[in-house]
Amino acid sequence: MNYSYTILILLIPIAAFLFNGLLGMKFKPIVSGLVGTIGLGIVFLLSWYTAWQYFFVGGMVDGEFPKIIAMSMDWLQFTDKLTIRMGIMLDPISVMMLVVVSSVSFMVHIYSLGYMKGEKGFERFYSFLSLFSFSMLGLVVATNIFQMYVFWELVGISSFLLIGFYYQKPSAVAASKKAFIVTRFADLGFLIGILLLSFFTQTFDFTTLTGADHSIFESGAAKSFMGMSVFTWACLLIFMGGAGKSAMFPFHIWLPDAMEGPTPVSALIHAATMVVAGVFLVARMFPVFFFQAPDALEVIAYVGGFTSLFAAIIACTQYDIKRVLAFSTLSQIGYMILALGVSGYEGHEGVGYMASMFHLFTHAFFKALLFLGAGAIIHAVHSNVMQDMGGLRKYMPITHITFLIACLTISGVPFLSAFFSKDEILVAAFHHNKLLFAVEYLVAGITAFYMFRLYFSIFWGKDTQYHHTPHEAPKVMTIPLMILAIGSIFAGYVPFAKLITADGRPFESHIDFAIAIPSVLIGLVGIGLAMLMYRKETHIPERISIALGGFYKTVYNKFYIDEIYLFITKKIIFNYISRPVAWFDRHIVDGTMNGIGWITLTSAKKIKGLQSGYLPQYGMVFALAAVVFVLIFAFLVR
Amino acid sequence: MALNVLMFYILSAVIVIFSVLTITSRRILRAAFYLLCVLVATAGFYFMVDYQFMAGVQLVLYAGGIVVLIIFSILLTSHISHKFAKPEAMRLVMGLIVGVSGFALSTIAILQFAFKETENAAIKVDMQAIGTQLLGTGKNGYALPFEVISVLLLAAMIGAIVVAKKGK
Amino acid sequence: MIEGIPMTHVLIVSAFMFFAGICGFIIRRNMITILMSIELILNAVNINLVVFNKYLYPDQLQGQFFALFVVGIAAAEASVAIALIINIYRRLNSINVEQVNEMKY
Amino acid sequence: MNILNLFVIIPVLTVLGIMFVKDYKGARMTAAIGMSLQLVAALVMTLMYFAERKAGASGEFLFYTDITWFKTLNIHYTVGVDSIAVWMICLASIVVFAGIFASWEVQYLSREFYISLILLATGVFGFFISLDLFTMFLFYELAVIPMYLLIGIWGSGPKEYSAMKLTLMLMGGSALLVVGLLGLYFNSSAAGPVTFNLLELSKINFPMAMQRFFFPFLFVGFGILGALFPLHTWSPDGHSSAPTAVSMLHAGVLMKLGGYGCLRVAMFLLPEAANEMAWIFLILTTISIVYGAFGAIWQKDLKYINAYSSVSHCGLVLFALLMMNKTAINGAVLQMISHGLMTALFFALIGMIYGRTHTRNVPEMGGLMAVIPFLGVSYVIAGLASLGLPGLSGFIAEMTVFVGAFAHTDTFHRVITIIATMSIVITAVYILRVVGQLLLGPLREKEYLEFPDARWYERLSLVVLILPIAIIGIYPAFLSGTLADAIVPIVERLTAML
Repeated sequence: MNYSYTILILLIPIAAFLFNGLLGMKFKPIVSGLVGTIGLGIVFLLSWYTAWQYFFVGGMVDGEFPKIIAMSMDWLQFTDKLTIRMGIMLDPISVMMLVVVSSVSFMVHIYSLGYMKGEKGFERFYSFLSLFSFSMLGLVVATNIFQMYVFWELVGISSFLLIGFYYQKPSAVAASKKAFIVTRFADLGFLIGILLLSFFTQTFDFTTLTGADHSIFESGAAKSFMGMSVFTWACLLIFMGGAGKSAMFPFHIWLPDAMEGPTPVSALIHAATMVVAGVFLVARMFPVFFFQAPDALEVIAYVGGFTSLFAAIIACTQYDIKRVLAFSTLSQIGYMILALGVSGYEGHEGVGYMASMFHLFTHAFFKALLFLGAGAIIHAVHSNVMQDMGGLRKYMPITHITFLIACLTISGVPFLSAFFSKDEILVAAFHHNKLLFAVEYLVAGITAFYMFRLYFSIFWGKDTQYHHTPHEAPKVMTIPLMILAIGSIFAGYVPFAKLITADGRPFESHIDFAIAIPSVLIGLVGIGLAMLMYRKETHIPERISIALGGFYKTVYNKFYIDEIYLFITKKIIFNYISRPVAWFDRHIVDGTMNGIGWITLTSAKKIKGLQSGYLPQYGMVFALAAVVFVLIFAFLVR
Repeated sequence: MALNVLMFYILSAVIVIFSVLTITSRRILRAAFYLLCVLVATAGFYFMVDYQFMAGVQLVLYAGGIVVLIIFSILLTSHISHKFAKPEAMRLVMGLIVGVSGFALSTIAILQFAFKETENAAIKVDMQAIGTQLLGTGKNGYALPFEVISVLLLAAMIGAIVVAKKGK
Repeated sequence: MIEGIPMTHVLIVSAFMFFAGICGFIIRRNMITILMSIELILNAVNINLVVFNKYLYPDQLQGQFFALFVVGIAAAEASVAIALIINIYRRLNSINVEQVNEMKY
Repeated sequence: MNILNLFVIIPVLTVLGIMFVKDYKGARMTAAIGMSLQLVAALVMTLMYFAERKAGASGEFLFYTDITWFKTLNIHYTVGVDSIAVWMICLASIVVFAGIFASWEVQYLSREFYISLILLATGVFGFFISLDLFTMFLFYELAVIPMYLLIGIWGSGPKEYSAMKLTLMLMGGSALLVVGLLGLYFNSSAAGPVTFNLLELSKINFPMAMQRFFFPFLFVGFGILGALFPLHTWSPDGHSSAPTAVSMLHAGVLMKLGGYGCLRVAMFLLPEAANEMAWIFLILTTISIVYGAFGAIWQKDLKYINAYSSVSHCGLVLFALLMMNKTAINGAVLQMISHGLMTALFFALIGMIYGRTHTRNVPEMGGLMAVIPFLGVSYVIAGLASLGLPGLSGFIAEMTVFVGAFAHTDTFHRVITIIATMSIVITAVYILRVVGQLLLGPLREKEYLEFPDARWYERLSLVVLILPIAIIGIYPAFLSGTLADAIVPIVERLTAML
């Protein structure tokens, strides 16, 4: 099979980026928009074509999906063995990700034509979007872990640029900075993990690392550090990078703030694509984790489980609709991470892996839909706080319907896409660890509750008086909504177990009704509760929040994690490290240097006193010295 | 005791006593006079060793020239009756330390050192010998230093005039 | 050659004169006295030159010539020094050496 | 004629030319023409060098010329380049070229300014081409002295103090160097004529006691110029007071003399001592790296921030050199080039921003991106290069260094490597802080609206610096793959006795 055209998937966005970035301001804004959108449209078609070709034309070789290196070039040689190659690798998950990224990105490109219309810096927005698409696509097709790191960083910087798109708004600047630094810190772990792993295995290539030949791990397997083997360390550190990008606890703090960016950006980066990079990373390295560092996998499962519960609880208390969605994203990614953590490798054992990818796939559609819907609402209401909304169903029917579909999907209503993927995750968790299963089961209920709290508050609830009547979004915005809604409904019917599995071999999966029915029920309970409390304006929520008192406040303030971070960075690092270092440098180190200068000057001042200008004194010193020298050299030293 | 030996010790005594007086006298004109005495005694000493020309120069230049110059300048810059304050104790002590220790050292050195005379016969020192050698250009001729000294003297003379000239 | 007078005695006398000069140079503050001390020092040196010539190398005249030149230089020195002293006196109305320390540092 | 001589002749001719022009316009034109020629010569030389290598030239140094200069002491004018020197010369010519355009507006004593600047450049070029230690030292001094005048006369702030401090500290380094160089010289031959020739010296195995004694002199002597902790304090003061072009040249090129000297002289000639004492200097450089980065966080003055950042980045250069394997030294050279370009870019930008706002105090500025987008974007690019964004040169250099440093298996090297990697996060913190405060956010002053964006010469200067940063970042192989011929002999000598 010839896949060499896939290089276009990367070249088109970067070309669009360069065009818009360097020449964008020379043309009318719409030119940049069209260049970006059309470029991404081509990428979108190519990606789907690749997927079709990969899965259905190429198909399986020896009963498993092969890893195809479509192209590869040496980029930077470190040592004889360690070379970064830039290339394109096609395997089930990268092809699946290509489809997800290009589809969502294409939708967002179209949507933004309407959403960003008339904004200052329209061409800048499109150039950044193209840069992001390039980086994200490069990330998913990476042939080796270092290429992934390269694009990982590029994705980070695109995210930084897009969050800070409204750069004159201090909160946006702060949020972008926070996002970048937090992920950067996590990436430090990633980098060290790569260094460790590559040093012991002497390779960066995924094909080698995840291949069947485990002999490359032998040199490091016996080594341990602080009670854990080097590969456990390496995997944990690599996961740290993934946790940073995927905003897992405790690196989650940047994601809610990242909502300062334009809403399409939130949809693209902070819901559907970039934040799942961590999941993708773990999935990509899954054999390494599974065979070399099962302990790390266990940690991953717990981190995922905890984050999903934690974020879901916070989501119930937030009022900013984008923040609710952000916490919901966290919670859903927690699901995916957990699914990977509890997964096995072969056959039906690997259901967690499959479910994770499946959920990633479906999540991309419904979460992008939710965000774009939220964008349409914000566009209409000019606010993103729930209290300013209510009764919008009358004004924005399309948005309403699509939003409702997305809410139903995320709540796990049967026969919508997330029902299937979530069910698989619960199955995997159930077989692995009952505690984690219980947590996830609970989270499913909470998810349904807060999503419908959001839905009812926006579209039902009180009839808010608006300054000017909200209107339905233009076609260019509603069409992507509708397309995504269709995706949300039907994405669940893709036979994932046949296509994307941990060991590349398909297996049979069935819906386990023993788990599916209770999970649907708890979802319905959540929806019902939300309906009860928020469909009409009631005082129940207020009363509950008062009844919960301190707990509510803690949750509302996101468990004060941000404040703890702020304390550590602002107070400890700035005041207790940086400032003393600066002081030390100015006063001790430089002081020593100045001190040497000072000593020289002062002693010179003292010595110059000898040059008193009194002739007799000179004479005396001279004579005395002569006498002393004679005494010494003529008499004492013989 | 031979007369010339006695004469030498008298001259020595004069030199020693008047040197001390020169530097201790608190009246400056007297100091100049004591200096004159020292110089004259030195001249006597030259006579004793049969260097008449040297002694003459000493008398004319030193006693006659320099001391007179000094006395003129004293008269120009000081009151005759002016009496100096006693020198400060510190300086006195320092001066004495230097002087006494230096003198002691020199004396010890002089007494310890074995001086060796030349074997060659002495020559007669007369004006003619001095004159030919001083202006000679051959071996042992001093014409060049002599000329240099004369230039130096000229320069000193002009310099002195320029320096001492009343400013504008 | 002076019979009966050891050379060392002459040298001791000249040494005494020399250090008396140095003493004076240190102790006194009047510039003219200092000048006189210098004359003493030079004179002591002259005696030495002459004596060495007479006692050790009577076959030559070098010592004497050196002494002669020293006298010449002393004259030049004295004339310049006195010119300076007079000039200083005119400017500062004093010939106290302690007030003439503009050249310090 | 040997093409390398051009690198000394062109600047000298330029200086002569500037002497005969009458106003600042003529002076800057002459300087610009001269340095453009220099840049062309550097590129031609690079091409020639690699053409010869390709044709199979196998000498350690190409374009080798040896002219006896002072016979009795056996001092020669010996020139020759290997690939490190070639790239260093390219770096220097780019930075000097950009520097001339960045200081296009200097009108006060402009002829003298350009003359000093080009003299400084002469020293730098001479240093990189010399193979005779005496000549090398001579050029080194030639590079340091004009710095005093440039900072003292055309500087800002407490310029006399800074100039004095910088010169004295660098002179202190020179003093150590003289001791070290003479040590090499007098130990170079037991019987025959002693020599300063680097090639001949490199064939000698010095006795251990001698190496132990002289290595610190040489390493610290060059290390001062490479901002080795705790002898780096000339850097913040010096840079902050220096005029734009001088900061560029100093941080961009002159500080590289330190790293280059450490490698070429100290470590190459005294390999056993280098191996033995590496740990001491590794600790110091690790401190430099982290400490410089932390120091930068607290600073308010743009130039101070950058100066501390330079301390951190140059610490990484020395750190990598001391790791003493092929990858790490490769990384060190990359880092020198990368840091040279991006710090020159930084200082050029700071100069341009200062020229508009008349302050370098970060809290007093804000929102500049909206009014001077060209400068703003360039600043962001410089910042991103500095914090190691893939696609720009900083990433390539840092990653090569880290991979190389990680090849040591013992705990000591591991730990300091991990500490050193932490600097990339801290770098991100201070870079983003500055970018956030300076460029982003609401416009702080009304008068900013009148600021003109970059003029043509400013754009030229910036583009000349940004282009290589991006090219190295996107296609590093052309650079990192060519260094082997220079590095292999050094590494072999360093590891021969292990």
